[in-house]
Parts: sequence; C-alpha cells; structure tokens
Amino acid sequence: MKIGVFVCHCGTNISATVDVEEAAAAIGKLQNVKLSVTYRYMCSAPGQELIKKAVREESLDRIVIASCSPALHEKTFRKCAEEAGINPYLIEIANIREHCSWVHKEKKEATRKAIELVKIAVAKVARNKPLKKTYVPIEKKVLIIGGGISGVQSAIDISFAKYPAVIVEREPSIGGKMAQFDKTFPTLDCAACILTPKMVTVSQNKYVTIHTYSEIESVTGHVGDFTVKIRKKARSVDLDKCTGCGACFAKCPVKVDSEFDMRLGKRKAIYVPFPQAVPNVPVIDREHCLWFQKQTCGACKKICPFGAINYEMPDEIIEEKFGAIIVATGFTQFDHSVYGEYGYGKYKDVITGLHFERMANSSGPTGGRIIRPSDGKEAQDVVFIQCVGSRDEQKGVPYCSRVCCMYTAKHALLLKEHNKDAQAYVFYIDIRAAGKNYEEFVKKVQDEYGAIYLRGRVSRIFEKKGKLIVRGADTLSGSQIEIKADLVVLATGLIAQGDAVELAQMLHIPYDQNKLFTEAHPKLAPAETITSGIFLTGACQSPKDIPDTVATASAASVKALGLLIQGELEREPLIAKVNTDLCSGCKACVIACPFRAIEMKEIEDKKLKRKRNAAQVIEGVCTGCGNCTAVCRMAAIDLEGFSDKQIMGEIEAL
Amino acid sequence: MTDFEPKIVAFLCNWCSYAGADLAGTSRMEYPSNVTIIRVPCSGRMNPIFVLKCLMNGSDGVLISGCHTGDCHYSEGNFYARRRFAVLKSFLGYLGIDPRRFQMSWVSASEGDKWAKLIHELVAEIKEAGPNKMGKE
Amino acid sequence: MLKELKAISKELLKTKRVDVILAYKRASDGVSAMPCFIFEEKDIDKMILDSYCVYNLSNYIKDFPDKKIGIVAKACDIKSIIVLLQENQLKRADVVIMGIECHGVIDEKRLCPGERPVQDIGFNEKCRSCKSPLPAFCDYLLKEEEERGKTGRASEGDGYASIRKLEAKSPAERLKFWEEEFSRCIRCYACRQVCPLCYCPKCVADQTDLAWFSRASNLKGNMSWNVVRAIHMAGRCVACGECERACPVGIPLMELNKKIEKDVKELFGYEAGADAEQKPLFTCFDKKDPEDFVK
Amino acid sequence: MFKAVGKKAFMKLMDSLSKGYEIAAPRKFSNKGVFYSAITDAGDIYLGAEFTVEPVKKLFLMPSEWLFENRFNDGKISLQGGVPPQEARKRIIIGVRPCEARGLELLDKVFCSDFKDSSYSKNRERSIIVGLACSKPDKTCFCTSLGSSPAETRGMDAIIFAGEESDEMMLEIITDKAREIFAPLEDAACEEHRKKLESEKKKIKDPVRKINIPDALSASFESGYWKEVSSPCVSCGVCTYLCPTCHCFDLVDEERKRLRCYDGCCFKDFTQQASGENPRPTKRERYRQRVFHKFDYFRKNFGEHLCVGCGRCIRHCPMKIDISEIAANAPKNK
Amino acid sequence: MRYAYYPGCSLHSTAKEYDLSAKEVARSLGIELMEIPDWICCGATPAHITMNLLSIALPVKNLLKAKSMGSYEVVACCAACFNRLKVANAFMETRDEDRRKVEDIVGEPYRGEVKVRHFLDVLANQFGLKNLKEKVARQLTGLKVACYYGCLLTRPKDITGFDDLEEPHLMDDMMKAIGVEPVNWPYKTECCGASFSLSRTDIVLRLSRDILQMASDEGAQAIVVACPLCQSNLDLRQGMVNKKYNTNFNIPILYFTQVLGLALGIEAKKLGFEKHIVSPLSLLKECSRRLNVGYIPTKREP
Repeated sequence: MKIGVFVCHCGTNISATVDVEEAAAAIGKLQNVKLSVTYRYMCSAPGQELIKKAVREESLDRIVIASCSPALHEKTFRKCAEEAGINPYLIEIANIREHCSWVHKEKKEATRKAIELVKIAVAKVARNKPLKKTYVPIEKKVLIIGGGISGVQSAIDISFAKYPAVIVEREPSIGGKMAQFDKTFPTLDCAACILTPKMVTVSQNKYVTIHTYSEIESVTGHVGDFTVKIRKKARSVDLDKCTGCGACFAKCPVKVDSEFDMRLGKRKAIYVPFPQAVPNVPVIDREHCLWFQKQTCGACKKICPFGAINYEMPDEIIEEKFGAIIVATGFTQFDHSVYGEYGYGKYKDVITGLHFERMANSSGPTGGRIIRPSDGKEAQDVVFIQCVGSRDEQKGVPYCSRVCCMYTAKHALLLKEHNKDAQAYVFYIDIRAAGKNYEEFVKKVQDEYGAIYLRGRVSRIFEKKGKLIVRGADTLSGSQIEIKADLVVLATGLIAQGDAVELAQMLHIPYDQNKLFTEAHPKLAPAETITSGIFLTGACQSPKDIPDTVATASAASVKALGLLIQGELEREPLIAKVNTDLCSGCKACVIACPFRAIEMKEIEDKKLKRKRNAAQVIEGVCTGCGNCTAVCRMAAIDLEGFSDKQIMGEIEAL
Repeated sequence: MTDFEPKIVAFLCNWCSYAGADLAGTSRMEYPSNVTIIRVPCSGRMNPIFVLKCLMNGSDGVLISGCHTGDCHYSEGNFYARRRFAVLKSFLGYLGIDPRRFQMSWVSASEGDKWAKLIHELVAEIKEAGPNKMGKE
Repeated sequence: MLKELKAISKELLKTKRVDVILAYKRASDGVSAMPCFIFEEKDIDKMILDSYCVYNLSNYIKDFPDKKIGIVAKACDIKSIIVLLQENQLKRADVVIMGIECHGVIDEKRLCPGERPVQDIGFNEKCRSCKSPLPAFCDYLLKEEEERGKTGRASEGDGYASIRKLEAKSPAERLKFWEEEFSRCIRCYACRQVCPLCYCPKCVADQTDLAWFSRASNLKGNMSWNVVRAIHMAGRCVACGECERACPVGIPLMELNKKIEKDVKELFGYEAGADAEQKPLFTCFDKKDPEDFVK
Repeated sequence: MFKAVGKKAFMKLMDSLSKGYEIAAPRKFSNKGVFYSAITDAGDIYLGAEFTVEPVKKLFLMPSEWLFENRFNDGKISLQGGVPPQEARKRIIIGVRPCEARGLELLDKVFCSDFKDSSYSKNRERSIIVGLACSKPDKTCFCTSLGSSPAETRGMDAIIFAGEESDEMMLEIITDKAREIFAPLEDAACEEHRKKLESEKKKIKDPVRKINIPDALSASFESGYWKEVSSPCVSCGVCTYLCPTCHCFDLVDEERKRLRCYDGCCFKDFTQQASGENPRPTKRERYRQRVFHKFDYFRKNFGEHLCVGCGRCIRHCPMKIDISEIAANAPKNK
Repeated sequence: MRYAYYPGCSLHSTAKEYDLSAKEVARSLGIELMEIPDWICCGATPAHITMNLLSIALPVKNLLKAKSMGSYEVVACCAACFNRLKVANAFMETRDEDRRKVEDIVGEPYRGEVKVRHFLDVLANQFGLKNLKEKVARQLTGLKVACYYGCLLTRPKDITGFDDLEEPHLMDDMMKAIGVEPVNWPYKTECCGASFSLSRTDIVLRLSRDILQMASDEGAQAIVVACPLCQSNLDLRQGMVNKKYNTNFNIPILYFTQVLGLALGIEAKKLGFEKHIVSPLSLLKECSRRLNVGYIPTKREP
C-alpha cells in the first residue's frame, strides 16, 4: 500500500500555527506512507497538478490531504484523484485548518494535533475501499394526489415535458376549493374564469390521466419505482357512455344539501357538483338515492338515453407504477364550532368565508345575493372576524393562515358591490397583506368601499331581537363596542385535511404538530420531502394563496421532471451493505431504518445448507446515515465510507 | 493533576456538529487542543463499542455530538442515538467508570460558540476526573 | 402435571403437530435434571418435572431449524421465546409452548458442593422476585394437581434490591467491585452460549476480520466483553439467569443485566419479552425520551 | 520421609518462604468458590476439601498470553517478545490435587517433549509442587478409574495430608527440592506415620466412584450415539477451559500484538476454515472429537488417556453432561 | 360524602347566607362539610397582582392544612377562593423549579395532591342532578331565574374545567332539575366589576347595570349566583344603579344554594334570605302563594 500525504499551508492560514514541514516529516515516517509533502495551496491548479504528478511518479494508490474542512474541498480532491487515476473514494481529508490551526494558538500543540489528525486520516484511508456510484432505473410517470389548482397545474407542467401524469381526486370533479370561490384577490377576476380553462386543458391532455371520485389505497416501493393502488369508487354512471346531457338529475326526485354550495343550496341524489365540473359526468350519491335505499324509483336509469346508469357498478382497484409522487391534497376549513364566544356554530347567521363565497357567486345558491341564512333577508350590517382558528394556540392552530386578511378584504368589497347600502365591519389582529398589490387592495377596500376595520377581538356574539349582537374591543380607541349585525362572517383558518396523517404514513413523509406535511428543508428544499421522489405543493404543506400554490405546483413539477429526465438515478455509493453470512435476519435494521431502505429477502445459506431470511439494502433508497450499522449486534451491516473497520482504525490510531 | 493533559475523542455528525466545529474555526474561537475529532455521518451511526474501544484504548474522555433533536439530517438518527447512549452512559456509570468520561451533546451547524464553550468545559471536567487508568494492562 | 404433559406430548408427536419435544430428563447423578429431546413416543417416559428443571430450553430452538418444536417452558423461559418471535428467529406456527406452573427452581451453586440438594432449599435468586407461577403466553397451560405448600417464589420486591445497593456505592467502590469480578473471567463465553438470545451467526467477540475488542483475558479484554455482552442484551434480556448459572467463575452477570433492565424500564417504560409485536428497544424511539444527559 | 506439623507452624513457614519464593495456593472467595491465587499472607491459603474451580493448569498455560509484538519504526517492521519473559523467580504451588499434578505430567508430554514450549517449560522449571491429598472427594470424581487416586503422589515434590477436623497435618517429602524448603520442620517418626498414612489413604480411596473407561472408542466413531449424547451440549467450553489436561489454544493478532488464548474443540469456529468449509460442522462431530481426543487418540499417541478424572467438566457443565458415563457407555461397535 | 370545607373570608362576612345555605343543603343531602381548622386568606385578587409566590403560598398553606385533616377533597363555595386554590394546585403540579421556592415558604413539600372542587361541581356532578331531583320537596314551578356564573367560576378552562368555558350550564341544569326555570341569556359570564366595587364604583355600576338589564329583558325574576362578589355587586349596588341610570330594577340576587335549599324543603329562615339588600321575600312569598303550597313540604314520590 502506497499512501501519499499532502499537507497544505493554505497560505499562512495553516502554516502560521502548524509547523507543516515538521508535520510532513513526522507523517512521512508512518507505516504505508510512501510520500509526505507540503504545498502553499493544495486546492489550486498547481497544487492538484502536484498531487497528480506524485501519483504518477510514486505510483500512489491512496491519498490523504491535510487541509481545510472536507465540507469545502472533499469533492475537489475526489475529482483530482479520479483524474490522477485513483478511485475517488480512496482519499481522505484531514481537517487541520478549521479544527486545528484556526482554533489553537500554541504552535507546538497545534503541530502535535495536526500530526494526530493526519495519523487518523492515514489509518482510515488505509481501510478505504474503491467505490462506484450506483444507478437505479426510474419509472417515467408521475402520480399527483389531489386535483385542486395545484394538482391541475402540476399535471399541465409535467405534460409540457411530454411525461405522463396521473391525477387522483377524491371528489367527483377536479377543481378543488378554488372552484368554490367567486372572485380572486387582488385582481378580482372570477375564479371559474381562470380555473375552468385549466381544468379543460388538463382533461383533454393526452399525457394526463384523471381518476376522479378515487382515493389512494396503498403506496409501496421507493423513488423511481413506487407501486400505488388506487380505489376508483363506484360512480354508478359510465364515464364513457355518459354525455353529460343532464337528463338524469333533472328527473331525480331526491333533493340533498349541496356540499359544493356549503349546504346553502340543494343538489339531487344523482348530480354533478357544479356546472363546469370535469369530468362533466354525474355521480350517484348512494346514501340518498332511493334505488340504493329502497330499491324504488330508478328514474335516472329510465330516462338516460345512453344507458350510462349502472346501479351494479362496483368499486374498482387499479395498480400503477410511478417514478415520482406529487402531493397536492390541499387544505380543509377550520371548524369554528369550538368557539363558544361565537355561539358554538349554533347561530345560523354566523357563517364562514367559504359560505360567503358561494353566496357572492352569481351562479351560487342565492344567485349572488348576500342574505341571512336564517330568514333569507338581505344582509345590511355584516361583521367579519379575522383569525378564527388561526394564531390561537388555545382553541385553534398557532400559525397564521395567510389568506384570510386578503379574502376578508375581498368579501368586504364584494358585499358593497352586491348591496350598495350594506356596511362591513372587520375585526382583526393585524393586517397581513404582504404580496403584489395586496396592501393597495386592502387600502382600497377601506377607503373606497368604506369597510370599517376594528383592531381587536370579539368577546361574544349573541342573538337579541333577531339581530346578532357582536361585542368586541376596539383596541385602538380603547373602547368596548357592540354591533347589531345581520350576518357574521368568520375568517376560519386553513388546516390540514382530516386524513393527512394516514397519507403521510402511507408515503413515509414527516408531518408537523399541525399535521401539515414537512418539507425537506424549510428554505432550500421547500418542495421536496425527505423521502426522495415525493414532492409537495400547495396548502397541504402550509397555507398558501393561489399564486403561491401555482408557483409551488410548478416547482414540484420541475423537481419531479428533474428526476424523470435522468435515464437512471445516480446515488452516492456511501451506503449500507449487508454481509449475509453474519446476518441473523432479526430485522432490527429493517425496523430502525428511517428511510425504509432495508428489506428482508430469502437467501441460500451454504453453511447451514438451508434457506433463511437476511437483510438487503435497497440501494436507491439508502441515504447512508448508518443507523442500521449501530443497531446490528452482529455487525452484519456496514456503511461504505464510514465502515466499522475505518472508524475502529481511526480509534486505534489515536 | 495540573500538568495532566487529557486525550479526548469527539465523534461529530457530518451535518450539524462537524459543521459547527468548522464554524468555530472560521470564527477563530480558540479552545484547548485536547480534543481530536472523528467525522461520522450521523450520531445514529455511533456503535456503543466505538465508545468502549476509546475508553479501553486509554482515551480520557469521549464525546458524541449530533444535531439537535428534530434537526437530524436523516430526520431521526439522533433520536435513536439518544436512546442507545442513555443506556450506555448509565451503565458505564454503574460499572464505576467516571460519568464525565462519556458525554453527549447537540451542537448545530450555527453553534460554533457552543462548540468552543463545550470543549472548554469538557476539558476542565476531564482534568478533574483525572487520567483514565482503564485499559492499561 | 407430568402425566398431563406426557399425554399432550404423546398427542403432539402422534399427530405430527411437532417433530421434536424439548423437555427435561434425570441427569446421571440421579438428582439433577438435564435437557432431553424427544422425537419418538417411546422416549416420552424419560420426561421429568421438578424444581431441578432450571434450564431455559428455548436456547435449543436454534438447534432445530425448519422443525416443528414442542417446548416445555416456565413463565420466565417463555419470555425469551417471545423475544425470539419478536426478533424474527422463529415462527409462531413452528412452536408449541407447553407452559408449566413453576414455584421456583433450585440453584445448585447455593448448595455446598458435593452435597445432594434437598427439595425446597437453595432456590434460584430470580425466583424470589418472580410474580407469577403461571405462564401467560402458551398453547397448553399445565397446572399442578394440588396446591403447592412451600415454594421458592416469594414475590419479594422488584428484584432490584441488590442493584440499588450497588448504585448507592461510590464510583470508586463500584469500579473496584467489578474489576475484581471481571478479573476472574476466563473468556470461555459460556454466558453467551447458554443464552437463548445470543443467536448471532458469528458473535462480535469471535470476529477476527475486525477485532472489536481484545480477546486477552486481562482487565481490558474482560471488561470489554462483559460490557458488550450486557449492552447487546439491553431491552432483550428476560432475566432467565442462565448466563450467571453457567459462569464457572461466578461473575454476577445478572447484576449487569438487571441494571439495564431497570434502566430501560425507568427511562423508556420498556419491558423485554412482554409482547412479540412490540418493536425491539433500540429499533424505535419516543420523541419524549429523556435527554437530560445531553449537553 | 515424613514431617508432621501444625497448620499454624506450616503457615508461618510459608510466610517466611514467601520472601524467597512466589507462593501460589488455593484461596477461598466467599460464595464464588476456590481459586488459585498468588499468596502474600499465608492466612489466605485454603487447604479444605473444596476443589478449586480452575485447575493448576492455569498457572502454567494461561487463559491468554502475549507472544510477541511487531513494531514499525523508520521504515522497518521488527518483532519483539511481547510480554517481558517470566522472570525466573522460584515458585511454590501449594494444595495441588493428585489429579491436577497428573494433569501437568500429561501436559508435559505435549509442551515439554520433542518441542519445548518456552513459556510453559519456564513455568514448569521454576515451580515446586506441594500436593494435597483429597480428604473428601466429590460425587463427580472418578480419578481411580484412570489409575490415579486421592493420595497419588505422581508429579509432586511433596504431598500434604490434612484432615478437615484435626489441626495436625502430615507432610510426605518426595523430592530434594521439597526437602530443601521444608528443612526447617523437624522429621517425624516413620512407622506410626506410615501406618496412619496408609489408613488415611484407605479412608479416602473408597468413596471415589469407579467407572470402566474403555481403552479405545474407534469402533463407535460413526455411531448415532454421538449425535444423541452431544445434543444437550451448548458448546460453552466450560469443560475444556476447566480441564487440567485440555491444552488447545488459538492465536489471534490484535493491533500489533500476537495473543495465545485457550480454545476448545466444542466451539463451532474451532475448525472453521478460511474457505468457509468446516470439517466439524455440528455438535456431534465436535463433542465426539473431545471424547475421542481424551479416551482414544491421546492414548494412541502417548500411551495414556488425556483425562485425570478430576470431575470438573461434570461438576461445572451447565447442562449436567457426564463425560465419564458417555465414554463408558460408548457402543463397542457401529 | 365527606369534604374539607374552605369558606373563605366572604362566607364568614358579607356572604354569611351563602355559608348558611351551603351548610344547610349539604346537611340535608348527607354531605359532610368539615371546615378546615384556622384556615387563612386565599390571596384573592390582591395577592397575585402584587406578589406571585405569595399568591401561591397562601392557598397552598390552606391545602396543606386540609391535607393534615386526612385525605379529603377540598370544597369551596366562593368562586375566587375556588379559583385561587385550583391555580395553586396547577402551579405546584407543573412548575418544578418555582415549586421549591413555595415549599421553602410554607416549609413543607406539596405536589398539588389535595383535590379542589366547587360546591356546584360537587352537587351537580358528584351528588348528581338525578338524585337532587328526587330530593325535591317543594315545588318552585313558575320561578324564572337568570343563572349568572361570573368571570372566575369557569375561567381559565384548563384550571377550573368543570363546566363549559363560554356557555356554562351546570347551574341552569340544576335549576331545571329542581323545577325552576332558567332563562336563556348571553351574559352568564360577563364581568360584574368584581373587586373594583370600592375603587372604581362607576365601572361596577355600569357593568352591573348591563347585567341586570339583560336579565330583566329576558324576563328573569331573580338572578342566581355562585360567587359572593357577584352577589354583593349586583345586590348591594342595585339601588345606586337605579339612581344613576334611573332604572327601577328590583331583582333579588340569590345564591344557588338558597334556591336549592328552598326546593329541598329547608325552612326559608335557615337560608338567610333576610340578609339580602334587595329583599327576595316578597318574590318568594308571591311565587309560593301563586303555587299555593305555602311552606308545607309536599313529598314527591320518587
């Protein structure tokens, strides 16, 4: 074995406190060290040249560079070694700058320690193994969970790159929450007008498959090779035969509160949630359909000219493979019924923003009239309350929902537009209008639309003589105020979907205390998760408004495409390896692996002449944390690059 | 024991503590030279036998340092390490090995100052504890 | 109880439900028991059951791979079977557990050498803190015909009295104590061999490719071995006491095992051999695990 | 020649001798058993009936010892005799039982015949063996079955007869070495003592169980017997480590040192080969090897069995396996 | 049922009738209330706005006295006392480092082991409304009351937590159970001005006015309370309110124990009705006349 040691002066950064010459000399005496030299700047071109030359002339087979932290130049020297014809993993860095020359003053001591650090590196490199980067194939298809605006946007972006994408949406139509909105802040263009075209594009795109009224059953596998089971719930209407003529629901006798219209309007037992639904194919709500309840009626079947109605249709489970997954499951509304001061949701005329959206919508249940659900009278005095559920550790969630300030302002404006004489009062904590033209919008609402903004909380709402008495504090004037309101609109916060945790566990992605999915890095990897191959977009990660949602959707798509575009997946070879002879198959590593990167497989044991189970590392998934090596009592699993031998060698060299 | 210069081994996780020690360097924070750093990917990589080996080879102190819980680059590694070494630490103490000889800490990449401070304390403590006679045959 | 056991064994062998039955027979000295392995009905009469049946037979399970095994087991032995199941070393379907009521077993070390042990004296230490004579987790539960009078079980405390006594000593005293104990170790590894849970294909102590710790039977080597053994038993040792019983030089190994048992109970509320479904101690964690020891 | 002496006087003599000699003798550790240990205070010497756990073997062939160390300095590797060679200080070992003394004789055949093992032979030369006749044999003893007896004096320089009860003890001097060290004690009148002695010998001879050990086992080699008898064995190695005659060892390289330590044919790695092949794959072969080595092969090579019937392997076997019975009952044919 | 009983200063002075009626009710229901020997001040409002440790130490002292009586639960009637005792317990249970300071002051270790309950809680949840119903001996049908809980009885939730935070109902339920009609009104937990009674009477007058107004608007003939301070503010200040806002409220402010006492058939004079400023007697007479059952108990078969 011929190890070459190259001690760097780093100008005077090292040489000022470490006697590099003395060090190099001392190291030269070590076993297996063929050559030990110093140079002013090892990382410089001439420095690297010197290394290559030495390798050629002294036919070195391993290299130690005593210089700055590996964080800075490990890659540089790996490359250098490669060019010199040595396997890039047969080098080690001794950090004699950050960990020595820069933190010690006394030269003798610093030199002693530098020598020790190099000794360790020599001991380690002597036990290094030549390694090769590994490559795993990729299934070139993306699964998008959720068909709201972010799911739709992702699908479109993926399809631009001519890669197939599959949207799985649990509702009968894609479109998500945005489809329920009336107008969008701050530009006030109508949500449908900008969303519907996208929905149509995506539905007609040959690269995109849409499974509506469907849910994810299970997810197995790993980056590049996920296997997903999708449950297509029985729609009872044949997607291919149906033309969306609407005869069926025209005929259907059963009226049910419409979820899409926040129960302010009605729908039929067979229905399309809203006129622009995609696909424009009805679904039978079996809970309420007379046929399914009492085997009577059957009107829709009779009326349908295309024989699209199929009462016997079963749930269908399909299995597909994907290379990447984009999670776009969005949010749900905070349930304000925990607020006693707002009447535990028992007052009909205390509604949420989403109710207001539906009312304001001209094609909505009230035809665009802002009314009191209790008696249907036009609302004059409307109180808006901000931060309901948001920024409330006690009853709600600690975080700010980010969009409420803006949509409330929008509501105040819409109110005025729908009813000249109406008056909006807004109770707020702070106005958070950070965004392009946001602050201006709020100002406009205050100045031009006369919305009265009151800084303070509402302490109680109670009914008196058919009016809602809203008692609150105006902290700016320091006075207590009471407003006799017709309607109260609560800006309820955005929270994670009820089944977010189940999904997270299915996907093995972490989530925070609010059940929002956690990104790989809050700043540098906001669209990734720590599980490689799974990406996040939209409000399932944290509350977002539409522009941000669309932006993250595109971000996630690019990440996914960046993955698919590679023929194969390149992985660092610093990963775990199993020595099956030593493995007892106790599964400790399998259970302890944070990345589910180890699985059991049956092997033929030559010694015992029988089949038995042993652990096996899934190269594509292992990240090289080494946790498995520490839980393995029999040292059957080891970590390349930080192997037991290497570390024990370092310890012995001390 | 004034002239006693302890020999301390520190196993640092690559992502937080090692970077933290680097930061201490870049910000030129001086600390005693008794500590020799060995880089590991994650505190979860640490096998109790490594610690034992150090003590048996006559190291006067052993330190394992990782990311703060929740910040682990591998999301959970340090949780496993914490459990593992809670047991080892108590056990070594039970055998009568001075508990100061084996210590654990969380130092993030931004806590260069904490690292330097930690080493000052550690060296002081180990000096009190005196040389490790263990492993001398 | 023995009659019942024989009957069941007969049935199991006849119906081929099991290929072999791990049981006890009389040893050559005519007093103590020793393990025996019964493949044919004719040998069933060798079987005995008394307070000399101290051995934890689950240690022999690994000797019969791919065989259906019937095993006679006491409440304490069964715990180690549970750990074997938990650690994937055994399929539940491959083992028929015949749990026997046990009121304590003899510890011959507690009797003067050469002396023939007398019924109901010199009971094993582990039995003093034993909580139940009846196994919980088994296929057949064999109870004694009539109430047992004098027994070795006392349900005295939690069995940690001796640990606490040691803990109360000063570190220096403890170190001295253990150095003396370990100094006698001759590295025969009997403690490992008799342990039902030491099933590693190649123990780290035997690995030569990488010398994890010194094989020399000096303080350094002996300390290393005994620490590694104990740590590798953490959250797994079910305190069947075989290691201490087998140790020829009388190192109090249970004082090591029980210390860790006590710690993991206190630190993580974890108990070994309680449930075959639970994750092994070091393969999981709780975000709320104590970390006051971390700086 | 004989000496009669009170225990006190004897201990006093030992104390005085401890200036010139190393003294090793059985010492009783409460509830741990009796162990050979270096004696600084003669009061610690235990001459009771209880047997030592380990045989006297361990004072000659240590459980582990360093052979040499390789050093690397200025480019060259040099070997250096690991531990400093035993300084040749004379050593008196008290309380060696007849069986153990015989064990040493058997070991000599291995370590001090054509090849002389340096450290073993050095230890042998420097040691004076003062035996102790067994006053109360254990139920596991079977020395008489192997041509020895509780009062056998082979391989000893002197032997002590000490009844548990009486404070008086009797000393038979066998070699000059012994004569020299025991000179300070005055001689005893021969006749009566010889009589006494004979009766003593009778008393203790009887209770030892007699087993007829076959001269050879080869016939049974392939017999299923061995699978059966070996099945309770857990390969723990207690029998070999505690055996006064087992002498297999292993060589291990640690860091830069070479270590010699006990090994045993019952371990599954004993015959493990680098190729991955193992000629003794199961307990059957391994256990049979042990019995054959003791009661067949060794006799073929050296003319007597490699067993002294001390009963340690039976006494300490965690699974109560009785080698004497097993050897005795070995089938005479396939 | 046996409880250690902590009356607190009010119940020995301004709220004597609360004390009387509570004891009477307890006796007739077979609940044993054993007054804590030489109990001291609970700290009330002044303590915790001046010195936190003192405000904990005082109640702890009392709880320790209770402890020394044997392991009883402590019952308090005054909402403020109840609140302070509970706060102290929570503090001692959770705040390790501060706990030691308090232990130094009181000179004994304490981990919040003595449980504290309000008498309303005991009656409604322990004794049980069903059982109360069965014990009713006098019909008060037709009596409409507004149950007023005030600020301290239910707040903060995680400290008091025996009734709903914003929409308390235990008193209402109890009234229903004994055949009295509680009005549904929004001011159950409004502030009455509390200890501003003397320092800022004007505030108290305004707040009390609102409460009285709301109660009478909703048609309550009386207001039922569980807190001596509420009682005195609404009762004592009612005249001044009338003067200041020229209203003419005549709403008796009764303790729930008094109403309960009546229903249980306890003699009115034992319940201290004469102690009220706004006399309830006429009201009681009236409704008893209207029901024309006088004061003769009528046993209902269970």
